[in-house]
Amino acid sequence: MLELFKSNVAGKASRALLNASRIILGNKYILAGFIIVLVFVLMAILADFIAPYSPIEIVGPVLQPPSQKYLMGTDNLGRDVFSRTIYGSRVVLLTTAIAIALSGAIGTLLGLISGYIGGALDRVFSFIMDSIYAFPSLILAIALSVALGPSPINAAIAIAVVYIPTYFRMVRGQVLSIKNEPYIEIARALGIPSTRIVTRHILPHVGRTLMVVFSMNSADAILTEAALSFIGLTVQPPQPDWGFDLYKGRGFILTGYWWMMVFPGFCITLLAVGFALISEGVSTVISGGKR
Amino acid sequence: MGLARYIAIRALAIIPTVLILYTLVFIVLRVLPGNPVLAAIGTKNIPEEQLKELMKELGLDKPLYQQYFEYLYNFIRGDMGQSMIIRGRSIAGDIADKLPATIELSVWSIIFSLLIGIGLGYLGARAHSRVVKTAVRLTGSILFVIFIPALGLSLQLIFSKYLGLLPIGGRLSSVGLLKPITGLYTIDALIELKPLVFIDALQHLLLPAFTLGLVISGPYIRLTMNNIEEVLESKIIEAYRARGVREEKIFRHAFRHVLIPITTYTGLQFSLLMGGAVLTETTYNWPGIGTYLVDKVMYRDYTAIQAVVIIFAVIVGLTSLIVDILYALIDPRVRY
Amino acid sequence: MRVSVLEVKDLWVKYYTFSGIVSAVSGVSFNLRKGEMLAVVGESGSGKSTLGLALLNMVPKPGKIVKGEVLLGGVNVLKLTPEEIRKIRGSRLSMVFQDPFTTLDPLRKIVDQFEEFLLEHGFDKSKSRSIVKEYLEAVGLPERIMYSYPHQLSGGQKQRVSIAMAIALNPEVIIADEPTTALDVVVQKQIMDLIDYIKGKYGSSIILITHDLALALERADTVMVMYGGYIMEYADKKELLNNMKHPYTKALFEALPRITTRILPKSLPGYPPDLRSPPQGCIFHPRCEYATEECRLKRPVMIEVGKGHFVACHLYR
Amino acid sequence: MDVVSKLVDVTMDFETRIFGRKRRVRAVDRVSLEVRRGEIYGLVGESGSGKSTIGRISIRLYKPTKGRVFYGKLDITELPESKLRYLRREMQLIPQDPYGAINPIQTIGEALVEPLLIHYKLSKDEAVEQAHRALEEVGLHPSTEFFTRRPRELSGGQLQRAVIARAMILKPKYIVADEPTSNLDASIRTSIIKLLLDLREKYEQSLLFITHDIALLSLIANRIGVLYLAQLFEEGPTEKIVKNPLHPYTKALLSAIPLLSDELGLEKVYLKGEIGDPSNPPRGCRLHPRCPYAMDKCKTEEPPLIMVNEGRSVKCWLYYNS
Repeated sequence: MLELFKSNVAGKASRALLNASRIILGNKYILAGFIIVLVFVLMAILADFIAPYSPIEIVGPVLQPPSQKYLMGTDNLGRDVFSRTIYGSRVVLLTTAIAIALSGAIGTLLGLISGYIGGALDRVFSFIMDSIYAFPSLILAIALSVALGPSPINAAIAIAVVYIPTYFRMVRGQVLSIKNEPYIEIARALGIPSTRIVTRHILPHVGRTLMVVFSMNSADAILTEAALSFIGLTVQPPQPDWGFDLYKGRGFILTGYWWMMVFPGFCITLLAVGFALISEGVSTVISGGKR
Repeated sequence: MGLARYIAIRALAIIPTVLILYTLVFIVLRVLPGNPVLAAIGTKNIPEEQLKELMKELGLDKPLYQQYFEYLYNFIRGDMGQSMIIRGRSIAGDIADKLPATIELSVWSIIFSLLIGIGLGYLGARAHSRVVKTAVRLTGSILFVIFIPALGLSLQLIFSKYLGLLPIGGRLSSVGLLKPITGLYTIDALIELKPLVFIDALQHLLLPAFTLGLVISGPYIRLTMNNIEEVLESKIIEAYRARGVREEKIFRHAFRHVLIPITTYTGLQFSLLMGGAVLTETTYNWPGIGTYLVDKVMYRDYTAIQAVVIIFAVIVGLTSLIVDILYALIDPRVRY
Repeated sequence: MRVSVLEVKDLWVKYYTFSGIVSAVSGVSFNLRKGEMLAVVGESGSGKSTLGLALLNMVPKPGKIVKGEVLLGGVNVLKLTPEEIRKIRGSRLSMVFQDPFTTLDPLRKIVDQFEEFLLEHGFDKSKSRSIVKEYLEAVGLPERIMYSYPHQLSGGQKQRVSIAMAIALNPEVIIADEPTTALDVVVQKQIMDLIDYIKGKYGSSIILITHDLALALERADTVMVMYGGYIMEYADKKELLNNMKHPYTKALFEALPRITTRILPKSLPGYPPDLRSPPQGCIFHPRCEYATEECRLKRPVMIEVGKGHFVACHLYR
Repeated sequence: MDVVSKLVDVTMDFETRIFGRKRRVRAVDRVSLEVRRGEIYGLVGESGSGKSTIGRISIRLYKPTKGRVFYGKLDITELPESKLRYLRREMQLIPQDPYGAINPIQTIGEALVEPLLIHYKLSKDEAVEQAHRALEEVGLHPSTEFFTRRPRELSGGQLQRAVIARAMILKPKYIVADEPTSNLDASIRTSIIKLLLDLREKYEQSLLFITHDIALLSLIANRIGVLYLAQLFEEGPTEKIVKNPLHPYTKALLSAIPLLSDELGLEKVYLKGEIGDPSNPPRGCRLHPRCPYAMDKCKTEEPPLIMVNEGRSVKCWLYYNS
């Protein structure tokens, strides 16, 4: 029995893996985006092995231009920009991942409940969510981060709160439109219980949309995280962090020490582009290649 | 008649939205654990009495509900309280100083983004080659995820540092050049008939507005492109053509249909624009409320932050009202 | 014999889609005489709507007219420059579309759309205004409708506006593509009566494209039955009613509900052909109960079985 | 007489919100009708007449605003969904658009097996076997070829057969067919109707057939009810309605059938204008602005449903005295 269960689970997992790899390899946008993101993820995991120096220690003379010894030069304190850039990926990825998981889970749950139950509850939920949604997300995230105090985990919570309405609206809208589909009416006519209708007939559709929202939202969340860093609301110095390093580099533009800002800025944008490409591909796949 | 009623109803609808956001901000900044005064001063080594006195001065010793309503009442009267850091400094005055700069930047950014977005989107829609179409579409997605400070700093590096063409930041080369009337320097310069100042103001505006406009143009590109393609394939256009209407005219009619989603989107876009403005202003030392907000964040000046956030809520509400009205004017199907 | 106003000769239209080449119209030829109403009857996928658009050289991408001539007063419409064909559209060859809900521009008042159309064909402003009034009245609409937006009108009213525009320049040919399908039964009759009235009053030649054989047999002078892009049968209405030849025409006729007999209509077994890979031989043979080996191999040609009665079927050779 | 489904004075209001403004539409207005055991009751009306809503009320997919709904002798008006579920296997809906009727994420097989597993204690294998049999029964042969396909991979006619198979799989006694053929081509329409009629005979079902096509009803229905703007205008045995329509609206409907109206040799009636806005129906008789026979009384007073003779009633002042 247990054997059977195991093989079943293993079978399902391997089939899911196969499906995922087929989707990734089948669309060149997804593939390109996936490779970009993968590079950064590996960078974060293997930072200890890749980075030649410690990111927080002074390792040489200040403001050295890129050279063989310091691939991306050194900053105004004499730290290695290359090592800091590599370690910087950890903060961004971790913070964003936590934020997206949180907002995705809460937003989806609230959206499902609100959309399926409807009535007054739905109206109240929607109104609050719409108000937050209409508000500039970055500014709200700043306010929340300030209130919670600067730290990566608080930044993650702030970003999560800001994006809950995105998931909520998408899921609720989808639930509402599917609720009116003839096949849901027929399912009711066939006496299929409403819990089953929600889980088996509505949720799978929502899942597909969620994939699009997830990939779109990831790029957004990365940029918001970077913005919070830029303002100094995530890590405390001397921890390496792309956004804050970029902010510091800003002061050295007129003196021409461009390497302090170019590399972290490039990394933030490239990572966001990676997710944007995935989102582009996913929406193409979901819409059946029409776009 | 109908339109006035419609506008009134829409305008009233802003109030609850702003209230909800005010409540949210209030909860976030006041109710969450932590003493704002301590956070603002940045030290805990302060005598108990002095702390109490400070709290009293800022009205933080009163019960929460009283703070909630008093602040709201004062806000409506135009009094946004005093700075926690610089004692006696009126926040409303500060904001009145900074707001025009942000408005000027935003307006020019929207103009840029519409020009770029609609222009490229049109090109993509009319292009026959699939490669061009794909390239335009991809440009749209990628522009939108560029990190504003990264783009801004790169442009500064190229145009200010190396080419020396444009100023690196600020709104004017010298503050004394203008006596602000509207606070929108490009307009003030025109009113005061100072063409050189106008050019100077424009030069300062160019990079920040272009940076923000370029990033925001991403969604417009795709929106314009998809909608032009869709409309041109619609039955309405087929019927125009069957009636022998000239292609140029048909295209003009089609464009009105594209304007509807663009208008709607501009409303949604505005909150993105405001977020982008904060980053753009900080990057270019543009003295608007975005820079003001970031400054206050650095000092944890809670009262000022709260005021700025609510001001943003009001701005967003007003923009959505304007968009609603525009929408009703373009689309006769909207019943008011 | 009255004079021909429109001659179509060996017309072929293909759609070059990603999933293959679809032959939508295959070798269609016919003549339309002055004052005649020709009904083109076919089910979905028969190519009847594409045919209508091809007559105006308006086949949408990825479709293309690959061969054939459309002669309007002796001039091949398909060979004209874009500007020349534009002038013909709406003035000499006009069109009434199926769905009035999607063919009038919802953002513009009726009068603006109507007048623009007249101005585009060289009328001046004041003349245009009087034409608009005249023809709205002719289709039974009150004058005030001019200042309405399409969404303020009912479906029937919108279709009347379309018809008013289609007849305003007294075109030689009016193509009406399922003009009543989107409307309710009673209104369908009103609109068909209006088209009949217009035909009588202005002497227009009309091509009525429809899926409804009963409607065609009731209203048209001549009926052309299409299936899978080919003409199956072409005859005078009375001749066809009394002397139906093609098995497909018969099947369509037997599928009509006959109140008097109280017998359930017959249905045609099988499904319409996949036009990306149409069957060899006669395109109808997989669903035809009389199909022989010959039908499977050879495509039948049109033969005249009676005066002006043509049929493409091996049974009648 | 044995009655399967009965509506008594049923009214149904829908509320819609447009820009926050409430608008009430009365989709069904005081309609009473009954479907007798073994009969086909044909409900005819234009779009916006409320015919689909009536069908859904009769199997309690909608709960009426006023009035009672019976299934057999059981009053099901107030029955909660949990109790209704046991009745659901007895009554079924066949919708207009087959393309929307099966969840696109399901295969045909899954869609058929699902209700079986919910209503009966069957093993998966038994359910699958029954599903195959049901597919064969509706002419989807060989069933193995259709079982694993998804809705979009079938043609309209095939899909409607699959939808019918699914509706029949619980062996219901009462079927509501809501324009089951209006989205299909004429040449396959009849085969679908024949299928419905054959299955009805085999399983001794009663049928409420909803359509805008009175010609079709005249061939298959035992009795016909004519709806106009949410109200029942005329009701009676098919033979009599078709040969001798009483209500001007019924006459107009019959006059509008191309070609065949001539065969009946009926008096032709033409109506002006179009069916109005259901949220704002005309006062008095709802047809009066369009009716050629309209009298002053029609403009102000709504006529009652008048019993004319055995089983025939009509809602028209013309028949008030007789």
